[in-house]
Amino acid sequence: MLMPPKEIILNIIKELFIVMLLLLGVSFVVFGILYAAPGDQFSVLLEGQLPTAQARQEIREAMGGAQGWYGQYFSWLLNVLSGNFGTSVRTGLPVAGELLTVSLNTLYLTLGSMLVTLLVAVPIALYSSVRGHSVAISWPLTMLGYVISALPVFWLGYIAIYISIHGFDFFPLASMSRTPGENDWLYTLVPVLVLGLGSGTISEVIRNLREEMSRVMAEDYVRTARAKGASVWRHAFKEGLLLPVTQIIAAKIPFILGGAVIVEQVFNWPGMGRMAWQAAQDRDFPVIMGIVLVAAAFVRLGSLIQHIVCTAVNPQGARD
Amino acid sequence: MKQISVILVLALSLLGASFGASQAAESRNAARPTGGTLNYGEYGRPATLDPITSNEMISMRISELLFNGLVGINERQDVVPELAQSWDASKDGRVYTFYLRKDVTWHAREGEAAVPFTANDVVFTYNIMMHPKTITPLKVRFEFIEKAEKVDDYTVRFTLKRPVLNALAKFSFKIIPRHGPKNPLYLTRDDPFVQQPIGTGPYMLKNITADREIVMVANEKYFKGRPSIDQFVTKPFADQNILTQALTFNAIDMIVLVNPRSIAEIQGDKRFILQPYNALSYSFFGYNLRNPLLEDKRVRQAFGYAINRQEMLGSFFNGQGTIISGPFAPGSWAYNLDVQPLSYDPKKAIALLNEAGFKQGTDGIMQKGGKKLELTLMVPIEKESEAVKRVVLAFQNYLKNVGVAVKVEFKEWQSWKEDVFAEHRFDIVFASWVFDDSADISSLFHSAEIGPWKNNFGAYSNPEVDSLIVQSKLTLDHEKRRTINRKLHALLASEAPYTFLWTLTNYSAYHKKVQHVAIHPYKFFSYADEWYIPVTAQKK
Amino acid sequence: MNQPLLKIENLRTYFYSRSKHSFVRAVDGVSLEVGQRETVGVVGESGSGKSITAMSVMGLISTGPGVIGGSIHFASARVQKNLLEGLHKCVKVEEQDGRVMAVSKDERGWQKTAERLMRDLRGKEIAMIFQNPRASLNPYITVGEQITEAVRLHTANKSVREARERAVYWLERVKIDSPRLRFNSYPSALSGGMCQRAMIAMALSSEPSLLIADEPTTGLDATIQSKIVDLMEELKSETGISTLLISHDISVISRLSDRVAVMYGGAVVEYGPAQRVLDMGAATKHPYTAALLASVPSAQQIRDKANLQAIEGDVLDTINVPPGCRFYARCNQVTPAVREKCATHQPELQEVAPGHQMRCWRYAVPA
Amino acid sequence: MKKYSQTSSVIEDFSKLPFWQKYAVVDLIYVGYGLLIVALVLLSYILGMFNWLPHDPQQINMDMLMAPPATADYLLGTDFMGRDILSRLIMGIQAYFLPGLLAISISLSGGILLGVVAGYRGGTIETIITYFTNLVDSFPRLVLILLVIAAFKPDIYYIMVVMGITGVPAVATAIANKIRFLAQKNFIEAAIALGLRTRVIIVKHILWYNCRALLIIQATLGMGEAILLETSLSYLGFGVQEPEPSWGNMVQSGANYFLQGNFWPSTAPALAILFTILGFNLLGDGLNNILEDKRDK
Repeated sequence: MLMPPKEIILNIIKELFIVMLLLLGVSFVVFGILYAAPGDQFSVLLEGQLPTAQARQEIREAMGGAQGWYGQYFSWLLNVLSGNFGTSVRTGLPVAGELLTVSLNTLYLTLGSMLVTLLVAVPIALYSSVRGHSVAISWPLTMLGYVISALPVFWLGYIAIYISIHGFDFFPLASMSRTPGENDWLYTLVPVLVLGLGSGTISEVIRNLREEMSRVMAEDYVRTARAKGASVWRHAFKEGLLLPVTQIIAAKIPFILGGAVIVEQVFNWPGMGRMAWQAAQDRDFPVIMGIVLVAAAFVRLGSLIQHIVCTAVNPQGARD
Repeated sequence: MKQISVILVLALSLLGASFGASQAAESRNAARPTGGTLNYGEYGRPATLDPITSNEMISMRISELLFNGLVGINERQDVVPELAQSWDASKDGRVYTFYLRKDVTWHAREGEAAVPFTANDVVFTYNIMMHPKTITPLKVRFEFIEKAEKVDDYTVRFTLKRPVLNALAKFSFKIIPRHGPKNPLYLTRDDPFVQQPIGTGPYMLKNITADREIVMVANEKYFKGRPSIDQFVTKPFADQNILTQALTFNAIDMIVLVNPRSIAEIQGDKRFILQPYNALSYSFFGYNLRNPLLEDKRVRQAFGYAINRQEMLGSFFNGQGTIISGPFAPGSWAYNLDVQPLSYDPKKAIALLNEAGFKQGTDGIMQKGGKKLELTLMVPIEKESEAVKRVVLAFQNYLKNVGVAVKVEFKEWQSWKEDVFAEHRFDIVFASWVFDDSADISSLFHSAEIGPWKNNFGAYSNPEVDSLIVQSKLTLDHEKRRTINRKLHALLASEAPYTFLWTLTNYSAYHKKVQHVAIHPYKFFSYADEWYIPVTAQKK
Repeated sequence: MNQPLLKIENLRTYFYSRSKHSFVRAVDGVSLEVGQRETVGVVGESGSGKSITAMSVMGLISTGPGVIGGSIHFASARVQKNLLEGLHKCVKVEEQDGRVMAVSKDERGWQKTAERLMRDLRGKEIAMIFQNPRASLNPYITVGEQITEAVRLHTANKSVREARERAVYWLERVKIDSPRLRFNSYPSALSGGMCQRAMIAMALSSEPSLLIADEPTTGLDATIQSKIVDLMEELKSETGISTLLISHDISVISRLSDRVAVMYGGAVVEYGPAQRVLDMGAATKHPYTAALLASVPSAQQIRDKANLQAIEGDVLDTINVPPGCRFYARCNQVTPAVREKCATHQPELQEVAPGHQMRCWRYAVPA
Repeated sequence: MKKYSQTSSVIEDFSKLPFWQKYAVVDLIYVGYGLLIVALVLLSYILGMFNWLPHDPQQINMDMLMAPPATADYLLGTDFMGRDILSRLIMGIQAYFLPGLLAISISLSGGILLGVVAGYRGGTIETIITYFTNLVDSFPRLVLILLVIAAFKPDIYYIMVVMGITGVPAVATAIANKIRFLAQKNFIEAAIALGLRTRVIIVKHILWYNCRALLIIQATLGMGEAILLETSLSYLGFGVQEPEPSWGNMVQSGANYFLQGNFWPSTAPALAILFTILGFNLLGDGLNNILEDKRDK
């Protein structure tokens, strides 16, 4: 079933290399944007001081006068590689440390919401792939999927809060550092639901999965499976479900992260999104750059995992 | 709404003090139950927690819990002993000597013994505050001090450059420990101390969570006696609507500053107390006099007549505030009640504009010498504070009616500050000042304060005003000074470098269970060590 | 008297073209018999409905409306039943002068009953092998595992090890070299011929009483084809399994089948003993069969390089089936005597010799 | 019960069939609805352009703040400044129209270029392009936009440019795949064999005949995304700024009163967004099914 681990390892290494390459590209783009920005943001960034005129002046002197963009880029890149993302202009805290905790929170949120998305989308997709589109149940479900993902996420969040307050009489404030115990997970449930439903991925997952499934269901080998009285699902699972799901999830991570920014605002979720917003307000470049890098890393990680699943499931490139 | 704070020493408060003078610490605590936690919500997240580098209200409030000054100012504006138990001033009023308490210790860092508080710390604080590399809004306010010296471990002497009225009160600035900051010379935001400060105050910083949620615990060794409430927790919120909901759902016990639109909602709720306090602040439209269109004071006056303050205050802040006429907060003794706020009188506005040589163009926009009266109004972006939006939109609307085209431009907070204070790229701003000395407006209108990152961003320069300001600074006699300030008020009102709008009544909302709450108008938490929560209400 | 293992009667399988908004009469009233230990070949051009017939027997028709009538009697040692038992309840057919105008079908009900009827037959009693073997094997599972699955599903060997052994045995049976090695390889690593062998192994591994071979050699190159045919011939003689062999390749049919049914346009036009039906020289011959045979090069023809006649005209349009003989449009043996009949009336399948039926007015014995 | 029925006993020419019989009803409904929405959007764009509105969308009415629907002559009520919601809804389209088109045209043109090159040339260029698309895909759109905002200023056009660029990979890969598919079908060789010039093959035979469905769909989806994105940014305070109306900042400012039970001011624009985006997506779906005629297979 599984391919020899050696191959997998090699594959992973190769992929890791590509990931590194892409992240390097990301860092360059980020730098470019910042470099193009009006005012001398970079000195600010490297120093982590208040962006006052004289502070900048001092820094420029400290950096030994005019230093070309490449100089700045590499000095920054080296810092980043050595785990030093600079210190927040606003709080003066080292960004790296903050990012760690905060990005974990965002990770929980994202993973949770993915789970929700799948739990909703997969059954609908499978059902309508088997029963066809016009069936009385699958059609409205699909519609519902569309409708929800066509609503503004934060407004959906407000609705969710309003309902949980006036309907269930509890306040879904996701403040992770609440005194432990007292069903914390319940509080985190609502934001996760909102992101999972609202991030606009559901309808796409449904659409994509439905097509894949019905395509695979028409495959000859599935027919063979039926002909020999074996379970169709068992045979269709890998190509019809596992692969597309991992694929689409990996592809959707950026969108979900985007949605997380909003949901974190609404539900006071101490994640990267909130931090990014604050940073944008304060032009706190070290922070926001760090966040972009970490977010990109998440995305690449997702596709890495997808790639691994793909190779593990699909040995010797049986299909491509 | 975000506030630029001009913090000038001598806090002056009117409301808020809802109880008598504080008795001696010991007897007091006997009466009150200890224990319980008070979670209070703030809109936004505190940056630094030390009293020196911090420059926004959230941090200020927190440092009020963590630190003490040499002296404090009680609700009756008397200077009261804090870290200094007594003091004396020289005849010429240029030398002040403080005799410090001997029973004060700094919060102990874990693993370390509590270090006693001594004169060294005071001198250290002054020096680090004044160091050129230290970035702090305080610096400008202590230029009058010449030097600070340690006499002995428990005696400090301050020498002033010149005698100053009410100088004593200015020594309420917070003292930080010498063993606090890593860098003994100057304090920047890179110093770990600004995030992990230790002080002498009633509460000690326990920890800061990922979300900058700040947990403070009672200081057992507080020299006024252990505070009643065990824990203060600052919960930062990113969404004001949610903040209000959080209160009504007991996720928090107190909101420091209630959003105007939520007041009605909380008023209706029996569980909460809505307490007004006057934060010696006012809102205004400030003009950039570098723009030739705005040079003529008649134009600026016209704007004053063109807008209907009453209506705005009524429909946007459901009347919670007072309309003002001049540069002093109405709470202040310097405020000149004889000067009437400008009335709403569009005709007069148009008349004034015509006087100033502007004629209505075909497009209805006033113009002079082919130059249209078109101005940009710079406003900092704030997610939900549509109170700001409302005011500026209304302003735009009013001015349209008198033929002035105003372009509203929203900018995120930092770049707004840069545009207004550093680059001076604006015609009009909508903002508000917060004072703790409503009598000192020197930094706002004195021509010496023109320049990048200085407070006279509108470049208002008027020798008469300058001299009045200087006089008022130098005069020691309270009555004389009062009359000077009244003049100043009248003059600036007619000169209209700003269009003065109103001071809003701030509201704090808190759960009934919190008792004996007194709120200091500007510092807010000054009396927090005396608040308490009955044992019955202490669960969770 | 041994009753036939499989007895298809008047089977009708229609499809529906949404865009053309009308029925495709893929199988239109087919009747066939497969006796015990007998191989029946079904031959015809592509689109003649032979594969659909096979699929209908297997109950593999998934697009609507699918099978709408007829009966399929299956009688093996273990099972005797009509594979379409009770299904007529799920279908309502509205006809208008012999032409189906509307079909309303309770898909769910049909599916349910069909699945129930087929549950203990698919793979166990009736096994099937398909054309294009590569695509018919699951690319994500090793060949061995796929065979093992069949074994465990349908035979007494339940334990994995036994089943694996059995699978290897079958791989040997179908002459795959170094079977133990192949056992663990994925279909993508096997040649088309090997895949087909594996398919056959998989089909036989459950020891069914009927094997349906749907174009088993199509898509393989000539040498492989003959090898596969050899294999099937051999297995047939060894196991004596009864087979329904579908192919458009007359040579394959002639080598393997005892009886042959010639299909055209969804109907059987000639049905009888192989040697009679496929005998070029036979006196009574259906024009279509004749044409088919003529289109295949015989050894003789190859020697004297005679040129072959392809059948003129196009395959019957199964949507607008003409009222008369289905082959009329292309028939080159229409005599003035019968022309009028051919054009207007559908000939019946009639016995022209014992066990030899034909659907042609020329040989119609006046009733 | 599922019913299949044949209209007449013999159909000679299927192309004579009326179109509503050729395709599935669902798709036709989808497309119909989608087109209706598109028409409405265009209409309101024109209305807004010439200011043919029930009220001046900027006109503040202090004695009529947050009026419920159908008070006085405010059909949809008023917002927090007493401005007519209906007029602002119609006007709101202006905020999206050109920026949205900008975003779409960027992602389409970029996507087409890269896609064609990748699919048609293949080889190293293709791998390079793949890396590029992966690179772009690595950025979470909203976060990237926050960075851009911080670096420059919250301007809808900046935002839309970013959106356009981040939209390129989707289009590119779709087109590249299409071309590969065609190549498999030896379609391209055939065209070359016919002696057609490359330009003709690409533009006419590949893009026009085979990719138009795909492109139309991408365009409609793009418009929808533009609207949602602006809405999210408005919530963060970085969207289209007052006094200019946009559906986003309308929902945002209205939502300030949502939790106090005053739903209407935010619900009205939210519904507008919902129906519009739904329209775009369904249009995409329907067209996809019809032009590729999926359902028949």
